[in-house]
Order: sequence, then structure tokens, then C-alpha cells
Amino acid sequence: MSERPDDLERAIEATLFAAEEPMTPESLAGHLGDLAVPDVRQALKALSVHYQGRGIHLVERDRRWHFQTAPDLAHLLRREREQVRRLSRAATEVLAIVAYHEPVSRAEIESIRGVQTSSGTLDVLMEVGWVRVAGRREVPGRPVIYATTAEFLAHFGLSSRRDLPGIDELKAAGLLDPVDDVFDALMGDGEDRVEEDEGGGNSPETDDNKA
Amino acid sequence: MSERPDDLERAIEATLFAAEEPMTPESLAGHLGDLAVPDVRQALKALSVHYQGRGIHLVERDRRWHFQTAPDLAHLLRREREQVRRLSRAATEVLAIVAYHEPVSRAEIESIRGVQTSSGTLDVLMEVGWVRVAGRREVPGRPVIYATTAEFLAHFGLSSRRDLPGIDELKAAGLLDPVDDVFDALMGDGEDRVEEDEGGGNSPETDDNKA
Amino acid sequence: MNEARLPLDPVEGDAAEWGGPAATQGEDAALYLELDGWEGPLDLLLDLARRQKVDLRQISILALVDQYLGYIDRAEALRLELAADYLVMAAWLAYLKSALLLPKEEQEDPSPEELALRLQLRLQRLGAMREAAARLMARDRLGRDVFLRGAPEGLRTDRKTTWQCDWFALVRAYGVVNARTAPVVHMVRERPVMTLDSALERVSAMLGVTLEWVELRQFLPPHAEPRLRKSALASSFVAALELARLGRAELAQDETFGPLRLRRPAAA
Repeated sequence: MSERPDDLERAIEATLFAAEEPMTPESLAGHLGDLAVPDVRQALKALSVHYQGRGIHLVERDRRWHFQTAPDLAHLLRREREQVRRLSRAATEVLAIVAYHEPVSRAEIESIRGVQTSSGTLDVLMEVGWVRVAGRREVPGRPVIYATTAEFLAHFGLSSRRDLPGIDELKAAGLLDPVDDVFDALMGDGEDRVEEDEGGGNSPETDDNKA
Repeated sequence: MSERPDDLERAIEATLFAAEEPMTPESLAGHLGDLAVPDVRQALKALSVHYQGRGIHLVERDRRWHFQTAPDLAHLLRREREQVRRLSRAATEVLAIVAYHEPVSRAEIESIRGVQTSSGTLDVLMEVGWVRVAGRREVPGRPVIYATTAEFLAHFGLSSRRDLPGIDELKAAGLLDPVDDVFDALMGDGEDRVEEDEGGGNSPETDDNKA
Repeated sequence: MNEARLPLDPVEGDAAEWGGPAATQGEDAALYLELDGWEGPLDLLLDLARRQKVDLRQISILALVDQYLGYIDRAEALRLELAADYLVMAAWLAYLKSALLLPKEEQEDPSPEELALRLQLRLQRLGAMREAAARLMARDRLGRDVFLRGAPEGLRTDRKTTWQCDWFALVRAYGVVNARTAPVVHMVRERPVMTLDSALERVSAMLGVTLEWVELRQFLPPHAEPRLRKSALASSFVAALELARLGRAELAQDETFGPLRLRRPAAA
């Protein structure tokens, strides 16, 4: 070793390393057996010089000393790992329903899916940034309604929801036929859905062919 | 600075300093962004050399590295720290037998100690995290066999089981071999082995490592 | 004592570590007559052997046996409850001692020397492990002698999830939803059928007209649409079977799947 630390430096080094909180020169001096505080201060200075340029630094904050990671290496402590995951089946279904029927409430989504939808599923979609809250429906209970975002269109390479691939084919195949009376009831007789002009499969008029 | 560490050394220094668990060269290489493991190993060696003689040391335990205080400074740090759990005499003995003979079955432990080992003793050692179940021996009865853990090596400051104090001498003296084997060797052959009771009811014939 | 036999030498630290009986007694002090202090007879034997202050390989088994028996005697004199395994060991050692003192030619197999050697080997092994344990416990131990960092910042890997989904998956999912929840309506359409009753009536009536063999198909309504024809065929077939069962018709078929013919029985 080019620079062998003296005993006091070693003692301080070990003590600060093992300490759970930063320590003042006074508390260090007391801990190490009633040493002279100026000696401790001097040793602290020498140590901090030694650690300059290393991966860890000995720093003084508010008269208390502690070791910390070198600031330029802070990024090593908080690593970001990107992880690509496929959207779950449930989430994909919910996303599709929102896209085709927007704006749509959670009750409506559940009615269309035919299964209960955990709120986590919508949360994931909002976190991803593909679904947003689009206000409330002016019906009793004022349920929150959801719609897709510009990001959603961008991700799926659509210029508008009219471009939703396969919608005509789905309609032709009868896949967009409305579901049931509960659904109709939930949709509030369609009066508040005037602005809905696309994805047309859910328009109440088509319900008639069920009778 | 007499010896300016290179970037890799600094990164490893900072990472191990901040880490809550010891790390292998592989996990370090992964954390730091898919580095070459041999480079990491070399840097670890260089770092551990740098810390020799300082108040904190960089040590390897079962292929995992961590910083710890220098052993000779124990007197400064020991005070007001919680005492290491005191093991019973039986537990220390069982621990030593597991460490020096691993993997070892309970019958083998009992054969060496000449007494039944209460299951509580092994439980304590497993609870502390120093002993683990290491599978079963493929002999009739398939007894569970025990071995020590990485925490065991870390706690007792052993880089590997080869560091166990006196293990080479014990091996050379045949003291880690079953009594029967040594006995047969001493008697020149094994043809006069007769069932015999050695008083304890735990004659070595019950060893299941002989298959 | 031979220095080279380090692992077998008594290690001072071990007794201190667990405060066992050997540590609490003077050189020649009376043994504590307390069996709790030992982990069984072998442990007691080892403790006694240690008192001989010699290498376990040079220990006098006879002397050891005497000490053990003496100890047990004293314990019994004090009317202490002695655990059975201590007594078994005492009996075995008494036997070993007498055998060792017997003239050689009267030895059984295995010889008492062999038994003594085995005992010695076992004591060596236990002694070795005891010393190993002591040396282990005396090492610089984490949390007692050496310490980890008091307040490590900790490494954290934030996993950022990028979700993936393509439009095909999207559209297919929508199709699946609709297919799953589309109301399934089972409608039984009204279809022209010939009931079994009317077939019975029809077939028996037609059988009354002739005595000749008539193929089943000729009983069917001639200009019926195909679906009614199918129904009529099935009903007429069952009607034919029923009439045969009642003895009001005879059935004939020349080959499998061949034309089925029927006629009125001659007697009827």
C-alpha cells in the first residue's frame, strides 16, 4: 500500500462505515475513547482526501461525517431495466372495447366483456398511456367514462379510430352486434351518445334484429 | 492520490458499498451493464488489495464480495451492538460436524456425537441460516442430508469451505472419515468386522453414507 | 504432546465458548455429579480423557474406563438418577475392562483391543469436531468482530415495463369478446314432420291393401318435400318395427342397408 493509514484514520474509517448515522467529530472522539477532537478532525480531513477520486467519498454535512457513493456514480444505485411485456389478454380485451365503443364506462366494459374487470386492468392501460378518463356520463351515478388517447393511435399506427383495422369485417361477421338488454339499459337508451359516430356496432338501432 | 482507481474499480467500489447483500462477480457485471466477468474479478482483486491495511476490508465469501470492518478493530465497534446469538454447545458441535463433513445426514451426526441430536438443534441452525437441507442421500430410507450455507461462510469469515480451520490436517489424519473405514484400514482388512455394540446403541453400522 | 498433532490437541478456547463442565472444574476437583452437563456418555468419556492431558491417540483406555466407572459409582452413591445410556455405557466398559485383563488366548472375536480401538477412534473424532467448533466460534465473526456497512443505500433496479400489443391482437381480442358474449339463441324451427302415430296408421292401412312385399319407401308420401320425406322415412321405419312386433307385419332385408320390404303376414 502506498499510503498506509494511521491507526486513528483506520478507526474512524471503520466506525463511520459501520455507523448507521453520520457522526460529528465530537461523537467520534467520544466513541473512540476520549480522543482530542482536533486530532479526529485532522484524520477526517486526511481520510476525505484519500477518498477523493474513489468510488465512495467521505463527506461532511452539517458537521456530521459519513461515507456516500461518489455523486457521479449515483446512477449505479438506481438502475433502470426496461422490460417488454405483452399486454395480458384481459387488458387487450378492455383496450379493444374502449377503442371500439369509446367513450365507455367500466360497467359497460364489463357488460360487453361478460366478466368483471379488475380496476387494475384499466389502471395498467392508463399507465401505459393508451386509455384516459374522458369525463363522466350524465346518467344516474355519473360513471367515469374512458376513451383512447393519441398515444394509442400512434402505437397502433392509426390516424384515427375510423382506421381501426378490421372493424368493417367484424361488423360484416356480426361480431359487433350489441350484447343484451342490460347493456342497452346501461347505455341509457343512447340519448347521450349522439356524438358517437363510429364503431357503430353498438348503436341501439341495431338491437331490433334480436326480437 | 497516489493510486487513482480506474472507472471499473470505482463503479464496483460504489456498488458494493451501497449493496445490502454480498454480490458475485456475475451479478456485479450484470448490474453494471453486462461487463466481462473476468474484468470484474480482476478489479475486485485490485480493490481488495487497496483496502488491505485500511479500516475496512473487501472480502470474498463463497464467491460473493462485500465490505466489512477490519477484524482488529472489533473492540471499537463491538460496544452497544447486539450480541451475536449464543449457540448451545450441542448446536456448535452439530454445526462443526455439518461444516466439516457436509453433506451429512442426521444419523451420521449422531454417530459422531454419540447421542441423539434433537431436531431442535438442527432447526436452530437452519433458522439462523447457517445450515440448509441439501437433498437426500440415495440409500435405503433416503435420509435428508444437511450442508452449510453462504451465510455460514460469510458469518465466520470463510472464503470457502477449504478455509475451515484445520480441515486439511483433519482430512490428512483421517478424522473426517467414518470410524469403520479407519478401523478397517488400521486392522489391515475388513473381514473380521462383526456386529458389535459400542455401548451407545449408535454403532457406526447405522451410518448411511457407506452404501 | 506432539506439536504436529495440532488438530487433536486440546484447544483452550472451546471450553470457554460453551462453558462446559471441564471449564468449570479444577484440575483434580471432584467432578460435578451432574449429568446435564454432558451430551451423553461419549461426551463424558471425552471429558475424562481430556483430563489425562495426553493425546487422544495415546490415551489409556483402561484408565479411562476406571474413571468412568468411578464416576458412575459416585453418582450412584449419591443416589442420583442416572440416565440409562450412561449405565449401558458403564456396563459395556466394565465388560471391556475385564476382557482387556483376560489372557489373550481366551479372547473372543472381536478382540477387546479392537473394541478399545474403536472407542478411541470415536473419541478422536468427537474431540476433533469439538475443537473445530471451538476454532470456528473463535473466528472473526460477522456482527461480533467485523461489521457490515451500517446504513447501506441499497441497490435498486427499477423495472420499467414497456407494454406490447399489436392491432391484430387488439382486433382479435374484440372478436373474442363478442363471440364470447354474443347471445346464443336456440330456435327450433317449425318443420314438417310425420308423427309416429300417423306413420303407424298409414303403414298398417297400406299393408291391408296388398299381400305382396312392398318396399318401405313406397309407403312414404310421394310428393313430399325432402325434409318431410326424411321424417316420414324414420317414422315409417319405426312403425314397421312396431307392426312386426305386434305380429301385424313381416320384414325382410336381403343385405345390409338393402331395401327393407314388408308385407302383411299370410295368417293375419
